[in-house]
Amino acid sequence: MPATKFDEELIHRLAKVLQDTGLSEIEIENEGTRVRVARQMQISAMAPMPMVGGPAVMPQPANTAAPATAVANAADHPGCVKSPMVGTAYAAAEPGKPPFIKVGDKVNKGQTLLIIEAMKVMNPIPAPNAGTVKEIVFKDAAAVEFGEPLVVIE
Amino acid sequence: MPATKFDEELIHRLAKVLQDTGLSEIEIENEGTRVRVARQMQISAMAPMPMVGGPAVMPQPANTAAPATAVANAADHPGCVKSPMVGTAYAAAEPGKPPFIKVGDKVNKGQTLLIIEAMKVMNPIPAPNAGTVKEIVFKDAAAVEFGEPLVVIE
Amino acid sequence: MFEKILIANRGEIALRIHRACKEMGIKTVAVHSTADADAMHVRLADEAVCIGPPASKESYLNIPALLTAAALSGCNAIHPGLGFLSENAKFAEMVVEHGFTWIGPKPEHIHMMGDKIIAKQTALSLGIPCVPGSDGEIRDEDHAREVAEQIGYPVLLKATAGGGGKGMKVARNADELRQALELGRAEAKNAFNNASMYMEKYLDHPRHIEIQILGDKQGHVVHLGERDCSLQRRHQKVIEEAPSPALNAEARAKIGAIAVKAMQKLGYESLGTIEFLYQDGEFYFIEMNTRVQVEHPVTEMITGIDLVREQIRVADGAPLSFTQKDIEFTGHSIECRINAEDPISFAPRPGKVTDYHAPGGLGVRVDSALYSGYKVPPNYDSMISKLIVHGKNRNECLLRLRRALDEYVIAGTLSTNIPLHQKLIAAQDFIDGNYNIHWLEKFVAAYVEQLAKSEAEAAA
Amino acid sequence: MFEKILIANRGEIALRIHRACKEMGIKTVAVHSTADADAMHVRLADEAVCIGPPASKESYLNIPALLTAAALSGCNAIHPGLGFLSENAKFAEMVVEHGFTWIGPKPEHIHMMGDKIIAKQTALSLGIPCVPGSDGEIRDEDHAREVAEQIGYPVLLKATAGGGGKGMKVARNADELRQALELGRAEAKNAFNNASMYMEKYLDHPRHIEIQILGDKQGHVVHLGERDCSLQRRHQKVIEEAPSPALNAEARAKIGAIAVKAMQKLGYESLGTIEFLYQDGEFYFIEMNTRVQVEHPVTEMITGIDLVREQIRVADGAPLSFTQKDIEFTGHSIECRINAEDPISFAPRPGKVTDYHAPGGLGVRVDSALYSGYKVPPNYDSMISKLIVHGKNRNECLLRLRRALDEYVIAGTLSTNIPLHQKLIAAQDFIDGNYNIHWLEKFVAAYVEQLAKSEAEAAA
Repeated sequence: MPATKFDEELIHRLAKVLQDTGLSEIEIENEGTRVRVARQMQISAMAPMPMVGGPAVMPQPANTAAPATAVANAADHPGCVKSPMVGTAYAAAEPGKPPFIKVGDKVNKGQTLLIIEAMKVMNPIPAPNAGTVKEIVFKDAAAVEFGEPLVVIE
Repeated sequence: MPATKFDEELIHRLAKVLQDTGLSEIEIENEGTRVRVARQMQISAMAPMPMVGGPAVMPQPANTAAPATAVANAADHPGCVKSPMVGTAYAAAEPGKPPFIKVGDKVNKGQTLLIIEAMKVMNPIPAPNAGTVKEIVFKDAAAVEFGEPLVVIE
Repeated sequence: MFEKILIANRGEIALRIHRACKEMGIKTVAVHSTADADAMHVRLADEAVCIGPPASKESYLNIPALLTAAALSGCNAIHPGLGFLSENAKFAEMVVEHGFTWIGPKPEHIHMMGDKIIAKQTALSLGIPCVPGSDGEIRDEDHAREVAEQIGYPVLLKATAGGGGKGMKVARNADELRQALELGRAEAKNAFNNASMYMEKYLDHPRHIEIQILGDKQGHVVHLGERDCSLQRRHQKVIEEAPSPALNAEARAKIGAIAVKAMQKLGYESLGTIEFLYQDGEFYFIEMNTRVQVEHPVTEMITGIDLVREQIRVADGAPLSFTQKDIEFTGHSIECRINAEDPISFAPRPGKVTDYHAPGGLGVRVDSALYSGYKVPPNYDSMISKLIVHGKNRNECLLRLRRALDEYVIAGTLSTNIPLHQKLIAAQDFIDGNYNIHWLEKFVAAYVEQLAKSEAEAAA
Repeated sequence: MFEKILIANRGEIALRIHRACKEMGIKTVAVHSTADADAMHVRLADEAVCIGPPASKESYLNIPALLTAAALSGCNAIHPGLGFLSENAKFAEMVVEHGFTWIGPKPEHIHMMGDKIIAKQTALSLGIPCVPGSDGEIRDEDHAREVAEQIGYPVLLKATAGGGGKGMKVARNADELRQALELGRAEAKNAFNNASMYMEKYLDHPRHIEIQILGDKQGHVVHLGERDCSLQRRHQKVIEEAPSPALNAEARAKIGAIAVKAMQKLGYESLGTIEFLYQDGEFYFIEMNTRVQVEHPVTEMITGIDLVREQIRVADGAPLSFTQKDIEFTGHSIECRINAEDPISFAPRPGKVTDYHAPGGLGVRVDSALYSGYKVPPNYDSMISKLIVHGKNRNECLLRLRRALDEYVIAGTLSTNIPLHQKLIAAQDFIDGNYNIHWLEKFVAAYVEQLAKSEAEAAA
């Protein structure tokens, strides 16, 4: 049996990609050579129970404004402004008007970041502190849940 | 049967890569050779379920010959002789006769340690190895389960 | 039929409603507080919306949040469940104003039955039997004597401004009447600065028996028999059963017919429960609940009718799919409310469920949102599960219930009242069906004393 | 009544028997192999005895160990469950010889029904309809033609010494007969060195319908209607339902009466099931099972009768507590067998259950020994749970079943056939009740092909 060669560097790189991308498995086949790497996803104790099995089982937040991972990162940020209510987020005072903020803007404490409409009432959402807009997580005219990350200010 | 060759070095290396990268599986196929290594992840926190709650919930072995802790210790001993059957253990050939063994006795391989009666058949239980009787766990004329520790020989 | 329903509730009842919806092909939207993000109703629903922080006032009682969630998720109807906003007539009105269907009775009926005085007047006008008493204030001792003789002893004197038992006095005969009136007046004067009293017939050993009603928007009303909910502790039901060990078919048919006639006259068009005290063969109206009840499963078990399904159907305008004569009562059913509470103090004891094993097998139903790994939040009601058992007869039902309770494992950092239920269903009076609304308080007092004693001994 | 019963089985059926015992106030002794020390039936039983190593032959099939365990634990009776020793007449005899009560029929009846030829002869002599065929060997082509015309085409030629489909040939008409006989003989000669053939009527689209029987030691016998078990894969039942979508009340009463009369004549005195093929309105006896069946719960759900309880009662000599006319069939019930198996290869896939959530609510029954943290051992049958659902009618039952399957979570290192069940119950033929014993094989073939294709696509 000839010594099986394998590209250790490749696997390390794949592993990093796996880590970075959050994938659980990569398989590469090239001219008779196939490499597959996999990573077991966190099953750790009893975090959100992996409800595999039924189709209707995965909880689906009705209104997700942005990709889950980005939102999760934003939510952990100490400067994250979260939605105080269920409603529809608006970036500008009126359609066609310029948005209240854009990334990189300096904002003062109390300055309106966006508006959330609930029950036909427009609720201005103020900046809790002065700072710089690092990230805008919400999408204009999309629904937001209570506690959903909206804007990150540093 | 021809000896199956394999690249031990390769597997060691793959295992190390697996360990280092935190992967759970690596599979390599090259010119008709396929190697796949996997590592079971610890799922933790799933020890034997403590069935507290109902009264009838704790499994109660019908016939426990000795206190559970002593039995558990004996069972872990490499020289422990376990019951090969369900039955009634007898220390002597007949009531009133001296017991086959007592603690401290030297026994030869094959020497009868006790008798287990099952279905009116007397089954002599032989010493699997020569040694000294360190502990007698069974009680005379008491029931024993399959796999229950009987005698410890050192 | 509705395409999507928002379930404005949590816990086992939210799951119960979800199940009915799924069996009807209706999509569900769960709403939840941040404390309930991992709850089973949230996991199983087709969609879920976080509506507020743990405090009920800002989440499950937050009307704007609920209506906004319903609008954003495109729901056709809102099911209020029980508790929370289920008997809030204003919420019901707003639901309708915002273009959703309210899965419940007309708001005017919720309002009517939510006011004790209007409810009793309505009941009387509909021919529902009420506790007889004075038509208002007792003027003096002579008047008291006159009314007492008319309604029969024992009688209960109550402060018009009263509450919490203050100013309440029982007179068992004419001799006791004067003193009762004087003492009552004095207490009432002290407590409420108002000495005015009224009189009712006193029931010293009543059972709590309630009649399940179901009406549609076409004017059809049926009753689904009674539930006996006499086993209460501090006005909280602990065990319910159907049928009642105290009623026969004739008595059932009679009170059922009265209830049906009254509800038809009222134009009641949803699920509802008329609660009575029952003593010496007579029924006395207490109140009416205009929503699904915690104990509705015992009725489902003996009739085979899915009450939540029917409630949704009639809310959508469908006529009842059966008539009174189609309803048959088969066997016997008992429900145990499993609470996360301290066995001695009865204080809530929420926590994490590390090991969970629900009983199964023939005739056993578990309505619970628990699972292994679930953390019961401390913010809400302590009821975490309902164990409902059905048997061919009451005896089989009791034996099955004992078996199921013995099998039920809810282990972790919480504690439950399963041991109390085990004791309770082994009590001879319970086995004999020989109990009234006072029985459980006495039983629990003795049980707690015994438990405290053995704990003290164990500690000594 | 018995004080203590030894349950000579494992898994969900051991738990099922345990539950019946507990509801009768009978103590239980669980026996188990070392692989099953953590099993639910062991945890719940009053006593447990380890009888051997994992291999069934040395534990659950180990007669001396079982009898010794029964003697040492002081049992009065032995319940064999199903599979393992449940249809071993010699074991039944030994149980009785050792002074225990055997919870099952007379050993002679087990023996009789365990032999295919004797069973068929007995069935014929008892007036049970059988597949018509030659009274023994087919002598030559003329004889074959004569018999075929008598019983009607299509006919099936079978090797007398046969098994496993070898030497089996179908002739759909007279033209095909000669070749079928010749090919069959050649195959039989090759396979068994015996060319002798016999003939039976060939059923090309039969359903598998079985009649549940219950007899006592006083000579009373009743039937509890039928179960339709046509959905089979490699002769393993996958889904069972009662009543059969193919039978009406008249056909049920007719075959039921035949079965009852036959069993009375036989003096059969326990639970039993007579299995038939059913085609074009006619029943044809296959075999009789002299024990409780995996699918007994669907009968329990529509009759409200606890079959295991009754089985224990009659074994103790109690007469049946009901007559034929007391048995009413209410609603519809379906059972799904949940197996730990690979979705494509159907190979067993046991493993550890890390997350477990059993469906609950109205009309849902789970018979399973699973719990969160349980490790399904690789040593035994792959069936790990039975999901049984009841509804007022077949449609409600189907909707409830869909809901319950969607709710069922069995996650971990094992895999289950829940996805197959979900697909299966959504198939139009199943919804219409339009299936026979060949239907599932075709459905599964298409399902597996689809699944393999989508996996390949996902991997590409």
